[in-house]
Parts: sequence; C-alpha cells; structure tokens
Amino acid sequence: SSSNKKDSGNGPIKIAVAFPMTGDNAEYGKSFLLAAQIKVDEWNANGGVLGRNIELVNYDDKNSGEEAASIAQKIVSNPEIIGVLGHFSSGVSMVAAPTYEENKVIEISNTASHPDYSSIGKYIFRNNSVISSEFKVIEDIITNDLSLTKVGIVAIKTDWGTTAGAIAADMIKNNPGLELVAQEEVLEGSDDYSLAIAKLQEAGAEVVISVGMYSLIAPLAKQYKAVDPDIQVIGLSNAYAQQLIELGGEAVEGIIFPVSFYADSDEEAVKQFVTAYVEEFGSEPSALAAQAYDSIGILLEAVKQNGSLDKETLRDTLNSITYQGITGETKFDEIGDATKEYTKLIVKDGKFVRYNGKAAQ
Amino acid sequence: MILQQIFNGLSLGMAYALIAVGYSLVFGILRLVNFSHGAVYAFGAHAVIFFIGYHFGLIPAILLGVLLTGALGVLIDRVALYPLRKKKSPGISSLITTIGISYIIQNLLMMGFGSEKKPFPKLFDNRIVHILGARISTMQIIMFVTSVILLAILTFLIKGTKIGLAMRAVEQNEKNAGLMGINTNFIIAFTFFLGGISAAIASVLISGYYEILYPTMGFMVGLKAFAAAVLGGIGVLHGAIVGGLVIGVSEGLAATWFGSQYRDSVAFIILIIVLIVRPAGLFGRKGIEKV
Amino acid sequence: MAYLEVNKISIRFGGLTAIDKFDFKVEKGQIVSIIGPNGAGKTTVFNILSGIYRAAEGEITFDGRNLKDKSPQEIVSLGMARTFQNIRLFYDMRVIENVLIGTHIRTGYRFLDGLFRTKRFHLEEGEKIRYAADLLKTVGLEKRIHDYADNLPYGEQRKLEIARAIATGARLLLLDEPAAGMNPQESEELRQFILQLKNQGYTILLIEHDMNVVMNLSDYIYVLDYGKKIAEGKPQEILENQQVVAAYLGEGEVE
Amino acid sequence: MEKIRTGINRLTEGFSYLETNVYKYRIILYAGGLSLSMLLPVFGFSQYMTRIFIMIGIYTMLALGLNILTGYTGLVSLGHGGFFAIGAYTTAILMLRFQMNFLIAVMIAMVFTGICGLLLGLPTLRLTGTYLSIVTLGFGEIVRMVIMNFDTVTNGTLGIRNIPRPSFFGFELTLANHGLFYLMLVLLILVTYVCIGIQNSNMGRTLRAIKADELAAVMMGIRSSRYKVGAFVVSAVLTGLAGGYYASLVSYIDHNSFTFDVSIMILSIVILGGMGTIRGMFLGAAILVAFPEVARPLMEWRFVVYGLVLILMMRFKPQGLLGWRSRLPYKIPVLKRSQTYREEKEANRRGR
Amino acid sequence: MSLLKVENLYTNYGRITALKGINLELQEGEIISLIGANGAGKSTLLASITGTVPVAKGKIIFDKKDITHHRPNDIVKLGISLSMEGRGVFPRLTVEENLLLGAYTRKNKSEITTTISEMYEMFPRLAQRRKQLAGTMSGGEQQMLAIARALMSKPRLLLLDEPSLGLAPNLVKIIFDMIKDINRKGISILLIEQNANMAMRISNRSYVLENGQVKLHGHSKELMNNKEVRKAYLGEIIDPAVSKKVIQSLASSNL
Ligand SMILES: Nc1ncnc2c1ncn2[C@@H]1O[C@H](COP(=O)(O)OP(=O)(O)OP(=O)(O)O)[C@@H](O)[C@H]1O
Ligand SMILES: Nc1ncnc2c1ncn2[C@@H]1O[C@H](COP(=O)(O)OP(=O)(O)OP(=O)(O)O)[C@@H](O)[C@H]1O
Ligand SMILES: [Mg+2]
Ligand SMILES: [Mg+2]
Repeated sequence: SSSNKKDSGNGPIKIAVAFPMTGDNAEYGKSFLLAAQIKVDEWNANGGVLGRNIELVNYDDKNSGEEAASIAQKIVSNPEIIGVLGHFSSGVSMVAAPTYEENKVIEISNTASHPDYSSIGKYIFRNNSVISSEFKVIEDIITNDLSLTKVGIVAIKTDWGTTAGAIAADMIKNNPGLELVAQEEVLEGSDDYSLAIAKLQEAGAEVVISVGMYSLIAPLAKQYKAVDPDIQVIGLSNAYAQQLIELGGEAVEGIIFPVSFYADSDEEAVKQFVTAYVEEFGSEPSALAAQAYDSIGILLEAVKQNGSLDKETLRDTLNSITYQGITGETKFDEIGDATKEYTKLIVKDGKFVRYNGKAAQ
Repeated sequence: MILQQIFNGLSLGMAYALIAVGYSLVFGILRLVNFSHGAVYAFGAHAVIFFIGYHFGLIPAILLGVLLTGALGVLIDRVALYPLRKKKSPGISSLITTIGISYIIQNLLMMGFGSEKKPFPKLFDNRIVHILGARISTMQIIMFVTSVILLAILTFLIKGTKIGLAMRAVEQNEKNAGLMGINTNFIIAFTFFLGGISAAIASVLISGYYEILYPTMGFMVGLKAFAAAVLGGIGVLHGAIVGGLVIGVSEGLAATWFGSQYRDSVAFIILIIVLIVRPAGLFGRKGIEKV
Repeated sequence: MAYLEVNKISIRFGGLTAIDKFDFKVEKGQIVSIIGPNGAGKTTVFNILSGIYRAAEGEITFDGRNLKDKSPQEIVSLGMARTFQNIRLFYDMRVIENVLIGTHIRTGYRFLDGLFRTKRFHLEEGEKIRYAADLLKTVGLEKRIHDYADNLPYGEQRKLEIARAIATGARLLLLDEPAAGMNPQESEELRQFILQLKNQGYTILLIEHDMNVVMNLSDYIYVLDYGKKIAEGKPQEILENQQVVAAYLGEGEVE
Repeated sequence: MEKIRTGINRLTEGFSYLETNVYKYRIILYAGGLSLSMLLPVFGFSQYMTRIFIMIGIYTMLALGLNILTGYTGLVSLGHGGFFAIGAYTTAILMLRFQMNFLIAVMIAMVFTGICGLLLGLPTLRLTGTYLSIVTLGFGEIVRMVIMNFDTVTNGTLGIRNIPRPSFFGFELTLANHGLFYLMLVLLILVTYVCIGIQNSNMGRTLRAIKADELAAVMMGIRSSRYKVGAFVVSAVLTGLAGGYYASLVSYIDHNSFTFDVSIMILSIVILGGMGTIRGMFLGAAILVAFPEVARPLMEWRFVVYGLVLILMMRFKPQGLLGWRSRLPYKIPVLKRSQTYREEKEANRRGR
Repeated sequence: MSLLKVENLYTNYGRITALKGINLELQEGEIISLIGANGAGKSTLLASITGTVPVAKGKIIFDKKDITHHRPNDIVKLGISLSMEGRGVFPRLTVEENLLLGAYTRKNKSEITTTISEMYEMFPRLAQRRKQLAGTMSGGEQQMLAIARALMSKPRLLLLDEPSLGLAPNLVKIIFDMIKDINRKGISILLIEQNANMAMRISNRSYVLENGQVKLHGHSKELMNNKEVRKAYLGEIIDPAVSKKVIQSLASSNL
C-alpha cells in the first residue's frame, strides 16, 4: 500500500545501515557504518542528492536472524528510508530480504555470499565478489604463478564457507593439473586447527586454500607453519584486512590472495577514502569496508540518475548503471550480483604488495 | 597419523583441563554452575593485554592481570551471588545470575577492546619435540606441566589444609560451617579468588599458545571445559583434568575418522555416553543419602 | 503363615555387617516393635522392607507374596507403606496435596482424562480429594488442609506423614521413630492414635526409643544389637531380659 | 537498591493480593484479556509490533513447554533450543519437500520431537542435577551439529529457506492479514490449556512431588522414571509445536537460529517468571522478548543492561516475579447431602 | 556473675514473629533448661544467640559484650558452641573431619588431638567409625557426633538443642550424666529438652517458653512441683479429655 506514497519532500533522504554493532561481529558492523558514512559525507559536501541531504539510520541486528527480521519490519514501516545496506551474514540477510522485497525497499549487502541470496527478489542486490570468479584467479595463482599441484582446502563451517569450499573443490577437480588431497571444514569458536592441519599435512598438501576471513587464515597459517614451514597459503579477498598482518605476524608472510580493492593503490579515489577511514578508525579499511563504501555510492548514483525516489524506477536504474568505484567497475546482473575485477596481493615484509607471479618476485 | 592426532587431542584437552579445574573448584565448593567462568577467562587475557599496553613488561603484566582477575571473581561473588546466598534462593537463580554476569563482562570487553581477534604475545619460544614420531611443542608441554602443578596445589589446598577442610564444610552446609567458627564469607570469596586466578592462568597460557585473544574466546572452550568438569565428576579436581583430556583426545580421533566438523558433536556424545554409564562422572561419587 | 515374614536377612556396607541373619514376623492386626541401640540396624531393616536396599541374603514374604526383586513401587501397591526417621514431606505442597500424592497408586484415570477433563477425571479426582479431607480430619489436621506442609509444627508433620502413608491404601505401616522430638503429652496422644489405627485393622511395625510408647503399645518386641537379634518377646519379657537391659535400656528406672 | 527491592516486592505482593481477591472475577478477566489480545491487530499496530507480539507468544509457548520439565519436575534443561530446532526443521522439511499442509506437518513434527524427548529422557533417567543439565546442553549442541553436517536433509549451514506460510483452504496466513497473529493466539491458548490440564491433574501433582523429594515420592508408589520421561516427552512436544510455528513464521531457518543463547533465553523466562507457574511464563516472555526492542536506543550498552536486568531480577525476586505460593484455599469439590457436607455445616454453625 | 543475658529479644521469620520479648539470664557455671511445646521458639532463641537468624529487636550480652548482631563465626570464637537440632553434621565428611571442624577456632594441634581422643573415649562408637562418612551414620550415631563436635571447641557456654533426640534409653542416661560432668568442669550449659523431666532434674533453673515468650521461670525444683508445668510438660497427668477426643474422632471416621 505504501509503494506509491510520496515522500513528504524536503527532509533528508534516509538510508538504513543494518549490521551487527554488538556481539561477535561488531567490528565489521562498525567499520561498514564508518565506510558508508564517509561516502555519505562526500555526497552531502557536494549538496546531497536531488537537492536533499542524505542521512544514515543505524540498526544493530547482532547478526541474529530474529533481530534482523524485526529490524526489517521496522525499516519498511519508515517511508523515508529508500534502501538498506546490510546485513552481514547470508543467513541473516536472507531472513530479512523477503520483507524488503515485499515492501519494495532496496537491499544491498556488501558481504552476503549465499548463492541464492540475490535471487530472493528484484530489490535484493549484492555488492560482494562472486566466489567462482575469485577462484578463477586463485586457480591461475596455483597453476601458473606457483606451479603447484597438491591442493588442500580448509573452509570455515558457515553458510559462506561451505559454499565457497564446495566451489573451490569443484575448481580443483575440473582442472586436470591440480589434485585435491584433502578438504577440511573447521568450526567457528575454536582457535585450534591442529587436527585439520595434521590431516592436510598427512595428505601431502603443498598449497592450502583458506576459505575464511583473516581470523581464520592468520592462526591457521601460524599453526601450519609451525609443523610445515614451506606450506603455501592462499586466501580469498575478504581476508584482506590490516588485522591479518597484526594477527599473523611472520606466519602470514607469502600469503597470496585476489582482491578487488587495494588500499595502497595509487588511485585518487582510493587514497581519499583510505585517508578518511584511517583517520577515524585507526587502521586501514578491509575489502568488505570498501564494498560498503561503494554500495552506498552506487545507490546514491542510481538515485541521482533516476531523478526521483520512485521505488520501481529506482530499482531499474540500479540494475542498469555501471559504477566506477574503489573496488573497480561494478555492474549488477539480472539477479543482482556484481561482477568484479581482481588484482593479486602478497604479504611481504609485513605489508600487502601487488603480486605478479613467482618469476617477477 | 593417529598418534599425532592423539597428541594434538591431548594438548587441546590440556586447554580444556586448565579451564575445567577452575570450573570444578567453584562448582565443588559452592555447588554453583558458574557460567561466568568463560567470560572471566576471557577477562584474564584482556587484563594482561591491557597492562602490557601500559608498558608493564610481560611478567608483571601477567601477574597483575591474574590478580585482577582473581579480584573480579571476588567482586562477582560479593555483588551478585552473596545476596542470593543470604536469601537462600534456589541454585537455579544463581545460574541465571552468572549468565547475566557473563553477558556483562563479555559486552564490556567488546566495548573496551573491540570484538575482533587480536594478537597476544608469544610467551615462550615454541620448539617442536618429537616423541614416538609425533610432534609436540614445548608450549604444549608447559601447558601440561602447569595444569598438573595447578591441580597438585589446589588438591593439596583442599584435601590437606585447614582452609580446605573449611571449604568442604561450607560446601555441605554453609550455616553449620558458620557455627563451627568458620568465616564463611571469607572462604567463599577465597574460592572465587582461586577460581578467577585459575581462569586467568589458563587464559594466559592458552592465549600465549595460540597468540590470539578476543572477548568471546571463552564461550565454546568454556562449555567444553564445563563438560570436562562434569565428565570427570563434579568437584573432583583430577577428574576435571582427565575429563579435559578425554574430550580433547576424542575430538582428535573424531577429526581423523570423520572430519574436523564433527569435533564438537563427538565431545558431547562422549560426555553423554560416559554419564549414562557412570551417572556421577568418571571419578564422582554418587551423593549418599541416608534415609 | 504370618502377614509379614522375614527370614534371615543380611546386608553389608563395605566391611560392616549392618544386619546379620535377622528374622522376625508380624501377625495381621498386631503392633510389633523393633528396638535396639543406636546404629543397631533398625532403620536399615525398614529400608530393606520398603525396597530401598536389597538384602544380600534372606527372604521376605508379605501377605503371601515374596518381596524378592520387587521395586519400592510394587511393594507399596502390595499394601506396605512407611514413614521416615527424618521427616520427608513434600514441603512445597499443601497438606492435602501431600495426602493426595499418597493416593497416587489408586488413581485410575489416565493422562488424557486429565487433559480433557473427562467425567471419569472429575468423579475420581473429587472422590480422592474428599477422601483426603476426611482422612486429615480423622488425624486431627482438618484446620491445616490448605496450609503448606513446611508451615506445620513438628508434631503435626509427623501426623501428616502417617496420614500420607495411610492414603496409599497400605494395611501394614512401618513407622520409624514417630515419637522422636515429641514431649510426653504429645507422645501420649500419638500412642492413642496408633492404638486407634490398630483397632481399625492396621498392622503396625514400629521403631521407637520412647519406652513409654513401645511398652504400652507393642504386642511383641524384637531387639536388635549390631545387626543381630538379641531378644524377642512380650513387653514384660523384654523389660526383664538382662541382655536387653545391659545393651539398651540401661540400669536404673525406666522413664 | 532498597527502593528497587521494595518496589518489586510491593508490585508482586500486589499481584498476589489481586489473586486472592479477584479470583471470583477470573472468568471475566480471562475473557477480557483474551478479547483484548484478539483485538490487538485492530488497533492498527505496525507489522513490526505484531511481530514482537508474535515472538512473545512463541517464547511463552517455549517457556510453558520447558516449565513442565524444569518448573514442575525440577529437571533443568539447558538444551531446549534443540527441541525447538527439531520442531522447526521437521515442519520446514515436511512442508517444503512433501508439500504438506502446515497443520499436518506440525503434528508430525510434534510427534517426532516427542520421540526425541523420549530418546533423551530414557537414558538420562539416572542423572540428576548438574549432570542432567550438562547432558541437555550437549544435546542442544549435538542437534546443531547434526543440522550443520547432515546436509542432504537439513541443507547444512545454508539453512532452509522459502518455508511456506501456513495456509488453510487456499487462504495464506501472513503478518499483513494478521493470520499469523491469530494462529499464534490459537496455538498459545491450546498450549496453555494443556498446561493447566497437567497442572491440575494427577500428573502435575506427581511431578511436583518428584521435584520436592523423589525418594519420598517413590515410597508413595510413584514410578518416578515414567513420570520424568513423560515430562520430557510432553515438554518436547510443546516445544516442537512452537518450533514448527516459528519455522513457518520466519520462513528461513538455519543452525544459528537455535543456539545455546536460545536455550538460555527459554530457561531465563521460566525462572524470571516464576518456576512452576503458568502466569509467570507470559510475563517472563513479555519482559525478556520486549527488552531488547525497547532497549534499542541503548546501542552497545543493550546487552550489558540485559545482563543487569537478569541479575537484579534474580537478586530481588529469586523465586521469580510471579512465583508466589497461591493463598487461595484448595478447591474441594462438595457433594450435596453427603455426610461430610452436613458435618461441615454443623461445625460452621457451632463456630470453630 | 551473669555470663549470658538476653534482653527483650524479638526475632522474625518473614511475617511470623517467633520470639516476642524474651528475657533470660544465665550465671557462669549454671545449667539452665528451656522447655516448651513444639514451635514455642526454643530453637529460634538459640539461633538468635548464635547469630544464624537476624535479631529484630533487643539485646544479647555474652560476658559483658554485646553480641547481638555479630556473625556466627565471631560468636563461636568468643566461646559459645551449639549442638544443633537435627544434628547438622557434614554428611560427606568423615567423623574425624567433623570433629576437627568443631575445633576450627582452636590453634594448638596437639591439644586438639587430645580432645579428639577424649571424645572417642566418651563415645566409643565414634572411635570405631572415624573414617565413616557422617551422612551414612544412623540417627543416634549422628546425634553423638553432633554433641562431641560441639564440645571440641572447648566452649565456655554450651548450647544443647534436644541432645537426647533419637538416642537409645541407656544412652540418654549417659548423655545426661555427661552433661552434669561437663558442667562440673566449669562449662555453663543452656539445655533444650523435650524430655523435660530429665532436663529439669539436672538443671539449676528452668525457663518455660510458650508462643515465643517466657511464661514461667525459676529454680527447677520449684517448677517441677508447679501443677501446670507437671500437667503440660512432664506428662504425668494426661488429660483424659484429650485422648478421648482423639479416640472419638477416629472411631467416627470411615477409614
Ligand atoms: N549407606 C550406609 N553406608 C555405610 N554404613 C551404613 C549405611 N547405612 C547404615 N549404615 C550403618 O549401619 C548401621 C545401622 O544403621 P541404622 O540406620 O539402621 O541404625 P538404627 O538402628 O536405625 O539406629 P538409630 O536408632 O540411631 O536410628 C549404622 O552403624 C550405620 O552407620
Ligand atoms: N525457617 C523458618 N521459617 C519460618 N518459620 C519458622 C522457621 N523456623 C521456625 N519457624 C517458626 O517459628 C516458631 C518457633 O520455632 P522453633 O523451631 O524455634 O520452635 P521450638 O520451640 O524449637 O520447637 P521444636 O520443639 O519443634 O524444636 C514456630 O512457629 C515455627 O513454625
Ligand atoms: Mg534409625
Ligand atoms: Mg526446636
């Protein structure tokens, strides 16, 4: 009933930000909120959009489906809100998504990675890398750059980890040059990976793909290197975070992974964002934070190009634009997934640097 | 492989055992399931990091952190549990109270330190020793030795000293213990102090081993340690250690045979099976009831 | 055959032989007492009879049936109920509810009857409640029906415990030191009460240290010491038995 | 502190005073309360509010279920989230894979949860106190692990989504048409009815006796094992029902919907409301479910305050907010013209 | 010189006022007995003196020191020791550990060992069972342990709450002799007994409690001749009306 309700006019345009702000994953929520705020501040400094100021409304979903569901109800009952940046995990996003879809409120998640997430509805978008394309890069690293064959996988047992782990396994199985020697899933809530490591090592893995965030890859690398100093660890783009080096220390030296965002890039836009972010947060932004920043950017760009807040046309505009952001060029496909471009990074001397293959090092 | 996994399981179990001893202690003396123990454990590591941040140096920081955690134990008792005891309220309300406490500690830690995983300094140079073809790190050995020493000290304290006798008397009947001339408030505070200290020692060692700390680090480990304490028999300290090792080893074997993702379930399945066979745990004695 | 016949039962706790080949019998309608020094094993006999402990050897026949391997519940339903040396009421429940629990084994309606409030439920429940109220009246607790058990003074708690045992429909009552903690007047009232139970056809097996009660009530007395029977007989015979006087009654006048 | 204490005390004393004095009007009160809740949606609450009311209803059902086990029988379960999950998953799978109607699916789920209750209850009969609690805790975790690892049935960590809403004769119940709300109300009334039935019959009395003193109960001829297992089963069945409804309400479930925190929440409600009471479950659920919503403005302090609330409530009202002993006289049915009836009259006339 | 003085003492349990203005005095070296029906408040008085229940109003003075709101452990240190009603032994500790706890306030280890052997001499049964868990002892054995434990602290004032409860008749005599012995060694005693006859016989003075108040007090010899006391507490004259009433109510019931 409210889809055609005209917004009352001159007040600020509101965008909801719904992430865990308390609990285990609060660090992510806080950093995404900050990244989003930086983008909004940029726009507001340039006169806002459609002549109106932009305002973020912050919700804490504690990364719980139940909380998210009730927040979603709260968000859709506020007609001033045009879209939502959130939620954090796929599971939570998918509990909330139907409510947004029913009420024609745009949801963009910068983190959700469940394959089915964006197909929940037409108003549901994802500005996160699609895992299969990331694995193409990883395949390239292993076969061409490193020339290794025996691959092991350690995946975190979450919706995301399970899916990504399966895709990684497929990738290896379909490549006759690679051999999947072992695949282990590890549970959240324990920092001891020795059991999984022993199995991978026994199986003779030369390279291990760690399907998890920095909080998995850093201790994993540490514990693995203690028993096998020569192991090559490969990560995924969302492990790209300053904490990886803080936490992993020497053990993460030589870890390689694909990214669509690189904080030390020379691009002006990236520099500008990184400076603003570091000033506020004290550490460098992660890839996911950069995607949060870009997500707001795309949404505002779509509003601007659409020229009105009409929900249906706004959605169509969002689906058609191509956005140049700090995570590269972003364009949503039919179901609402973004395609991305990747560069490779390696940890060297406690820093992330671009990786150009073994020969080039 | 199996042997290696058993050793891995043993060192994992050592971590559970370390925490379980503190659980079992408070549990044994106060008949209280202290759900805040996991949070107190996390507090210990954070306290140490805090003092390190203020340039106290590693050893003084650890000492201060451990003492502060002991004090936290006493504070918890004074503020939240003592009033309940005074009212002779049912044990279950203390359980809910300790859950409330763990919410508070955990969230305050998050607010103060952030929820992310942070590095904890390495305590010892970690060397690998080969025993029977399996690798063991020096740190694992240190953890083992520490738990045994901790166990020995606590066991002597409880079984062999006057204060230990008083602790056992308080456990059985607080009012009558007072009538023996025992300062029950002091005894209970002392027990909580010991509980806090042992939690902190455990968390320093374990954090030092994995070189990692974060506010929710005590949750899953805490549950497992609780399971270990019960598995060994409530209040039986050496039982807590054996319980921890049993759970650790069964996780190791489970990971080998079924995969790492079955670790946790196997730990609890073992627990259930053992309790069905021995309803009072491995070393627990069935409560006597003279009719 | 006697109503209750106990044949050479023994039980050991670790190294201690708490009951050593004890045998005794109780005729229907009698009051029989077991006396003996502290720790002689009297309560243990009750625990064996009621199925809490299992005798290592020996046989028990009650009302023509062998009690071997019978569970406490089965024993109750055969018609034997007990009280405890340390009173064990359901303190968080009302007086009348305590008695209603006693009627439990005579409940015929099913779980679903209770859920759907069938006629059977109403009839039976009503009957039970009235029975309980009547019973309480006869033991002199009618003013306490609605009270909670822990608010009762000691003497009334004792009475309630007996009423609860009666409510099971038992015909043999095992009473473990019912007069303990009562003053002479109260124990005299209790004596009258037990006598009355006898007159109504109840059979009573009694443990008691109050000689005033024991000697004036018992038809027959067994004396235990260190788990062994050292004497048996009518009250007068027991009073004159030198062994009993030495081990139990003590020299001098009897209170 | 002192003020809070006297405040809370006065409040609950007030309630218990009301109980004694308003008893006569209870039918009117119940009817009033019921019609008020039936009218709730008509007051035009947002879907957000409706959702909160529904969640309160669900948690009331869960607490009523656990209350049978913990409140009456004295067996503390730290793993009721497991039964909740089993109910939800069974319902979801039956509805999705076999296109079953909600009602049939839920009923099968209840039976299945009941069987699980039996399977947990039987082997743990010999356990008491903390030993039992830790086993239930383990059970809850094992259920979660099974959900995570038994991919073919449970879809693993990906969870189950697109669970259909209940529909009857082609009419789909949603939040918007208040159908879900009324369905919750019907189920809640049903569960409450069952609990009252148990409480006021031999079963409830027996369970309470077992809680008070199991040995004494056994000596009264009670087969305590049967009743304890029975309590497990009934409790599981009711929890399974709540789970089934929950699955259909949120339409997406995964292993994270049924964590240890959920089990703790249910237990907290039971204890906060007042163990062994029915009224307490309603109040407890209302407070603990509504609190995080009301406290949203507190932001990160929210869960610190939540912890404080638990502690303070326990400190000042350890027996639960509505956990007083009834002061009403026990209801004794009277048969007219019976002997006892006449006697009583006579006694009254003489003036006791 | 008065060792213990209780002035206008009030104690409540929630809404119930159990003590309503008790006045009592005990001279150094005296035995005082406290008698009264169940629920009169005798145990509550001892609990108030030892600080285990909070006093609402009034004063308790021990050896010129106001101990009214002191904690139990401090009171024990001053030299008051209680053998409590219901024994209160620590069930999962051994007999010997229980005794050691009784001497918790004493420092000298060899003296404690001597006292323990004295206790074993007095109660040989305890010596036989020094390693047995107290909870598995029989009722009477536990009672002996409770008394022995109370003596372990070498108190100046010994409070005994129904020490003869559950004891065999010969032991009752021994216990009363023992009380006199202890007293001769200079320990003052406050004795609660249902067995008022015995209690009054060995005590210097007696207090009769009723409904939380002192109804009568005076020299025991005089009180024993008081008609009312004899009737109500010594059980000599049993009110025939009472027993008749009981019998009648039972006869009319249809059990
Ligand atoms: N479970 C047990 N373990 C070890 N010893 C026990 C156990 N139960 C009883 N005993 C011992 O067996 C003996 C008999 O105990 P019982 O309780 O039958 O005595 P009683 O005759 O009832 O004595 P009282 O008159 O003091 O109640 C006692 O010495 C007691 O210590
Ligand atoms: N913990 C308690 N809570 C509430 N009321 C109590 C409590 N203890 C005792 N009372 C009440 O206080 C009053 C005095 O009890 P007290 O135990 O002091 O009596 P007593 O003279 O020692 O009796 P007895 O001969 O039975 O030991 C009684 O009415 C009793 O019901
Ligand atoms: Mg006995
Ligand atoms: Mg008393």
